[in-house]
Amino acid sequence: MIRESQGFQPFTDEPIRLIGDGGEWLGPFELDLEPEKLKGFYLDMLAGRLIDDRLGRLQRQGKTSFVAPSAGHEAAQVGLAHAVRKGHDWVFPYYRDVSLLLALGMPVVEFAGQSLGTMADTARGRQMPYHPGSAELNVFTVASPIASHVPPAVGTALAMKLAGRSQVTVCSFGDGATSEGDWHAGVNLAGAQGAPIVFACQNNGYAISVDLKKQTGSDTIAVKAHAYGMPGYLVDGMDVLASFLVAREAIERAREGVGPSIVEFVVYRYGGHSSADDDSRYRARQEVELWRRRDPLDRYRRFLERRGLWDEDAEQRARAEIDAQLVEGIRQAQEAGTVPLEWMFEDVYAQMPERLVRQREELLG
Amino acid sequence: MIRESQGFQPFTDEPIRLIGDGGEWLGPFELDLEPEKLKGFYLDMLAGRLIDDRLGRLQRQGKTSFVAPSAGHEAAQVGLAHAVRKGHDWVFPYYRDVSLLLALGMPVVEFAGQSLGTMADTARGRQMPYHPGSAELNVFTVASPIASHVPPAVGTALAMKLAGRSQVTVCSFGDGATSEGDWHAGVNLAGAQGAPIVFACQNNGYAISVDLKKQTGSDTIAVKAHAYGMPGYLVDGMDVLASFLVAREAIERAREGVGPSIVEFVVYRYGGHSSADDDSRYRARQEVELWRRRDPLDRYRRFLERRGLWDEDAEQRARAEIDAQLVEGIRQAQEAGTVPLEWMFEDVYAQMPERLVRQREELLG
Amino acid sequence: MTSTQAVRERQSGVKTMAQAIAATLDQEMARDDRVVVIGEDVGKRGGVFLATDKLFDKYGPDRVIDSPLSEAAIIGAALGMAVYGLRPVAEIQFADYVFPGFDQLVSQVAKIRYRSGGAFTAPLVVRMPAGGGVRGGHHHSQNPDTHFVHTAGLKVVYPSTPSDSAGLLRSAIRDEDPVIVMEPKRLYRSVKEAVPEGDHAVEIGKAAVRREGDDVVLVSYGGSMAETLKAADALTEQGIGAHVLDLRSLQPWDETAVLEAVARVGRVVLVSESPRSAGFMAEVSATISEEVMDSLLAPPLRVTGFDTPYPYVQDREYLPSPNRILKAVERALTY
Amino acid sequence: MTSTQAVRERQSGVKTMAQAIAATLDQEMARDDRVVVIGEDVGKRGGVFLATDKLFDKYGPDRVIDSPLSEAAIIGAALGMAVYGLRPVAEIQFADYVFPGFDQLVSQVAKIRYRSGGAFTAPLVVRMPAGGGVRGGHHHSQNPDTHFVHTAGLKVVYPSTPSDSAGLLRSAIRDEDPVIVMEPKRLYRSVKEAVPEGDHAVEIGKAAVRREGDDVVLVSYGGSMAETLKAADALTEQGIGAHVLDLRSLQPWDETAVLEAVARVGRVVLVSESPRSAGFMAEVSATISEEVMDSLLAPPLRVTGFDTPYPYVQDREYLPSPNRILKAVERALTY
Ligand SMILES: Cc1ncc(C[n+]2csc(CCOP(=O)(O)OP(=O)(O)O)c2C)c(N)n1
Ligand SMILES: Cc1ncc(C[n+]2csc(CCOP(=O)(O)OP(=O)(O)O)c2C)c(N)n1
Ligand SMILES: [Mg+2]
Ligand SMILES: [Mg+2]
Repeated sequence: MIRESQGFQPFTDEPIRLIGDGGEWLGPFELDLEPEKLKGFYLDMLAGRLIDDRLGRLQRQGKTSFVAPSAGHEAAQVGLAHAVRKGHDWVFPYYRDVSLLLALGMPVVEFAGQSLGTMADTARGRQMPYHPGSAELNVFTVASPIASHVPPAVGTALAMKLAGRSQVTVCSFGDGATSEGDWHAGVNLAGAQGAPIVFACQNNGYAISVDLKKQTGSDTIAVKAHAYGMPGYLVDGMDVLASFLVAREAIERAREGVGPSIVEFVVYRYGGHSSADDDSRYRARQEVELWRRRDPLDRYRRFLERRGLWDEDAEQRARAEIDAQLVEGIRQAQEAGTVPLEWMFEDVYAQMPERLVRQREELLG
Repeated sequence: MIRESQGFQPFTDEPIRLIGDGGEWLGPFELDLEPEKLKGFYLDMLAGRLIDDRLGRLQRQGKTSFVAPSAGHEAAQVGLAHAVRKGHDWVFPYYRDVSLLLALGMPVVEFAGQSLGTMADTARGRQMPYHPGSAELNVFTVASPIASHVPPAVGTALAMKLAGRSQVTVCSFGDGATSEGDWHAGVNLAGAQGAPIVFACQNNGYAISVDLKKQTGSDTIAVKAHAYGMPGYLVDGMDVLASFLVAREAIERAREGVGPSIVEFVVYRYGGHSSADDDSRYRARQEVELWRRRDPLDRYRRFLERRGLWDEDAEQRARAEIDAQLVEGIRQAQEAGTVPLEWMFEDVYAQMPERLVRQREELLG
Repeated sequence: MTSTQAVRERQSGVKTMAQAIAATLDQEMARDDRVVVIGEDVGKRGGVFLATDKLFDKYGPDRVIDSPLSEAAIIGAALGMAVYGLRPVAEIQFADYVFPGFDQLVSQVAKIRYRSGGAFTAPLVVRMPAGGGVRGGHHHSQNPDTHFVHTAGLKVVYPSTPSDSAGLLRSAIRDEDPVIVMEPKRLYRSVKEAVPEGDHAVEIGKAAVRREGDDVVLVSYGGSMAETLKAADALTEQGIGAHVLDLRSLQPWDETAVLEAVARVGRVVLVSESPRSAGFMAEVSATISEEVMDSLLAPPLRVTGFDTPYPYVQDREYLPSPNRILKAVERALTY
Repeated sequence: MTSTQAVRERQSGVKTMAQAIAATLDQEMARDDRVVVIGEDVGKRGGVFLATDKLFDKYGPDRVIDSPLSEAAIIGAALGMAVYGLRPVAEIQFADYVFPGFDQLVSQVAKIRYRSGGAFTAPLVVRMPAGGGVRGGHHHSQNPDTHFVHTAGLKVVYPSTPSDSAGLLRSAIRDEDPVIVMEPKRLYRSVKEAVPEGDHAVEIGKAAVRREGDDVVLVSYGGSMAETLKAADALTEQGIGAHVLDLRSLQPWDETAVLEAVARVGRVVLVSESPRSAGFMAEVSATISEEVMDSLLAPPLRVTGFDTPYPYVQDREYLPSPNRILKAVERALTY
């Protein structure tokens, strides 16, 4: 299946997997990564897992209106984040990408500020929670309409061809997104133009309640790459090393001008679709439990432990440290103060038109 | 490649072909069709070829506003028409399907009436030429927006599953259509639901001036079927027998409940995209000439001649007879009279709303 | 609520709007097996607002179709089913998400009767929760009603009460033309009332008089009816009589009811949470001028959503508030 | 035309609208290498109306991008390029085909500045031939301007002359916000005029006075300007002075010019080929009532396209004709 790093096969029947259940290395090649890097993956996954808890609490207290948990998706998101050249490449995330965004370097205070809609939100309180963006990090601001970010993502990749700065765009979405017309329109354009982009699908088997069988007739998302003349990689998205290495290969392939590709990360979401969902209506508890056994953090912790890079002590310290950072970031976000009412009328256009000046007057005057 | 009738392989590298350049039978099985049926294919192709000439003349005389020639596409369209159970199955054509529609049994006077917008148009003069439909034949009225008929076609197929009358829907479109989001949305729904439908693509290598390489990254349209978990058949669409037999197999497969499929007919359009096009801007004359050598009528005529079913005499008679029918149908359509002005306001709703009554008054009163 | 109270309410037909919708769908599906439901999560999940609750268990996957995540597929497939002879009721999860299916609505659904000369028709319903006030930000709060009203071939209704939701939905399902049913999501669960049982239908195109009065006419619909009625009640306390019309249907809308009231009273305030610019209330205003200008004692005044994308933090402030309505009334009265 | 005449016209800058557009694109692409063109058949074919003629040869396939057949891809990719820092000019082959890309416009293009708090912006142009009178039936004749005007975040211009087409396109390309440029396709080749060379730009939001007069104000734009001017000329012959405004921009539109003229003259007829119901002219009418009702001697009257899908056989009769405009003027004058 796998020849070597830089030689993963597309369209495999089984997801590419590099860490076994017991944490053993399965790769047919030597892993060539620094211990700090290896530990970094774990720390980033832990941050993703813990921030959901923290924001979930705020949501239940009525302090924020919505949470889209990424528990179960952390390995895919963190692997992907580490494969990106941060601040150089562009990333088009979707609402479930909190682990991705933190791992890309988005400060907690910014993410939390966006969710809380306080002055700590660089987007000025304009959107519901879990919809951040960052001009600094080249992270396109999340939009709710599923797959609507796919054609714009391809647009940045076309622009990169002109700019010639060896950049790549990564576009992230769920399995359900692949049914939208906009998804197809974007991926097809990328294929026709050979745009430097990687389409990263977190396939958690559900779009809210709709399972993959009702979503599409194909067995995998990766196989859809055939339709666009590009490779489609199928990866165990609960294996952070497989996620990272395959994503890196796909991204570097795009950077070298070889062309775009689809990477499917097979994952599972442990929680409901969002804080508004009741998943007991459509899936059995046993199914959730089964997937939890493949937990990306547990498995990867075993991997680190086998290599002597981790132990219970490190775990306790890391958790405490990360949680403290989260608490502090959230505190800063909460204390940043309220977004003023009149901001409602700004940023519709570069210059506020007369009509909006009058409407502002109507409300405030 | 081909096992037997009822056993064509999807995803072949080369188009399925059953008639050689010299008219020789290439199939690995015995052809089991009546001579009358075999001649019928030819007559239908001839009608398609000749009506374009006749309507083209009217267009140049300013009597109709638009023609979308099907010369080069006749074998695919006629093969497809004969594979359909006429008036039982549903057909969703596109504007280039004149040969398909005549072969399905649409009277010339109706087709010409639609193009001329006279009282002979069963649709009451509502659309530009080459946009007919027929409730009687279960032929959905053509709409200009490319691929917008694909989701509705799938809707009829879903309804058929409920109705249980062993019907099938055939949805016809060009290569360019496959890039639209609506195309994807429709085909994906069919795949997910196992709807009894066949997606029939006439791939003539161009969408107006845009060639297939700029249209999509895939080498064929058939291969896109992978994305939907259905078979994709690649057929020589200038070979009427291959077109008929593969289409029939795909349709019967759907009828039996096995599932939907894509059939790609490789064709070429000899003329411009439409009467409004100047194709010399984007393709070389030599290319057109090269494709003309594979002419579906010439090749099939040689096939019939080899079997002693056709000769120059038959040819002359058939041409004269068909042309006389066309001339007569067109004459009837022309003489049917003008559509009244006030019909502009009808058929917007089942009952004309007050507002439209007043607007009619405004114009006529 | 205690469970005895819940049982009593269910028996007497007291329902929230979401319950009234689910019950009407159930009744229509039981009555006519051509009625089918299609949309995202309408199956086991019962819809994210439970407007299709329990239908899947009762009618199965062929009549309650969980579609892939594509509004074009949902609306387009509904059209095909309607053309074939069924009576599909499509659900768009949020009105904001109708846009990927907008081409299907505008190019296919709205025009099929016209372009086929009546050979094919589209007796279908597209339901969609719409409007703000739920802290959903601009992609869970929009009110695209004007786009539909401006599209010849579509009918549009926008109820504001559980009973009207049931009655208009029933009329929509039985209508021969495509009907967009907009549902004010912020009222889905906040109001309960007794919903008439049986064949209760509300005629499309007929407004309801919610308050009688001679000093000013208030015209509104959908979610903004709540604020409009609050404003009317505040006016009553000041001794000002507001004649309040709930349009209920936007295409066709009840010109007669509006023009008669305005001709009689001479002052009118038009309330809608859709963005102002070229929004539906501009049509009502223009029609009033054209038809009864001479009776006007003040110009028709609009209180609407603002010409911004729907905000998040200012979720409530975007909406026409009783206060903004009262200011407009004052302007109309003192003009 | 003789070839010497053709040469003379080219030298003097006399151009059809289509030529003026192609020339402006050429000049802007030469001036600023961030300007790129994307659309169906814009490459070798030069666009089906030749509005991108010769650009492909001059600027190559990376700056003149023949897209696949998908308006969502075109508009969405243009947005991505704009966000990245380019200045894309997208072409939609016919305005009727904007709908498959409508979600990209409404959900992404119009809102990116707002939802990102200004972090990302969309300085892009979407050009589209629009309107009827070309015997194209309802999918080659529609005028979806109102949908754009109603979408906060978009600007909309709709020129009626070759010079304005050039000048507004140039302003649109240089604007920091997304601008929809609607082009009246029935005038693409029918009118020629000298188009100013160089940096000729027309300010977005400013109307042009096409005729001066004191008896009635005629407000129109785009394709209907031709019929409006014919009506005005017929009125002149009858000794009636029409003040004719060509709006040129619909979002923002020149309220000042309209309100001043209407306040002065007291009678106004609004001419647009868009469907009447909740169409753009309803907004103009409502604004006139709100702002200058006391100056009105007659209600603002609308002459518009009808509330039907665009017909085929009655291609010309659908459009506001000089005759229909004159009837409305008469009603306004004798009110
Ligand atoms: C265009 C559009 N339609 C519907 C929705 C409502 N919706 C929000 S999330 C979601 C499911 C998405 O599933 P998937 O893409 O698999 O991502 P996941 O949530 O599973 O990570 C739906 C239907 C939406 N946001 N946008
Ligand atoms: C949605 C939409 N966009 C653009 C057009 C304009 N247009 C008409 S035909 C055509 C090309 C279609 O090509 P293809 O699908 O390959 O069919 P062919 O004409 O080659 O048979 C285009 C772009 C359209 N009709 N609809
Ligand atoms: Mg999912
Ligand atoms: Mg083609």
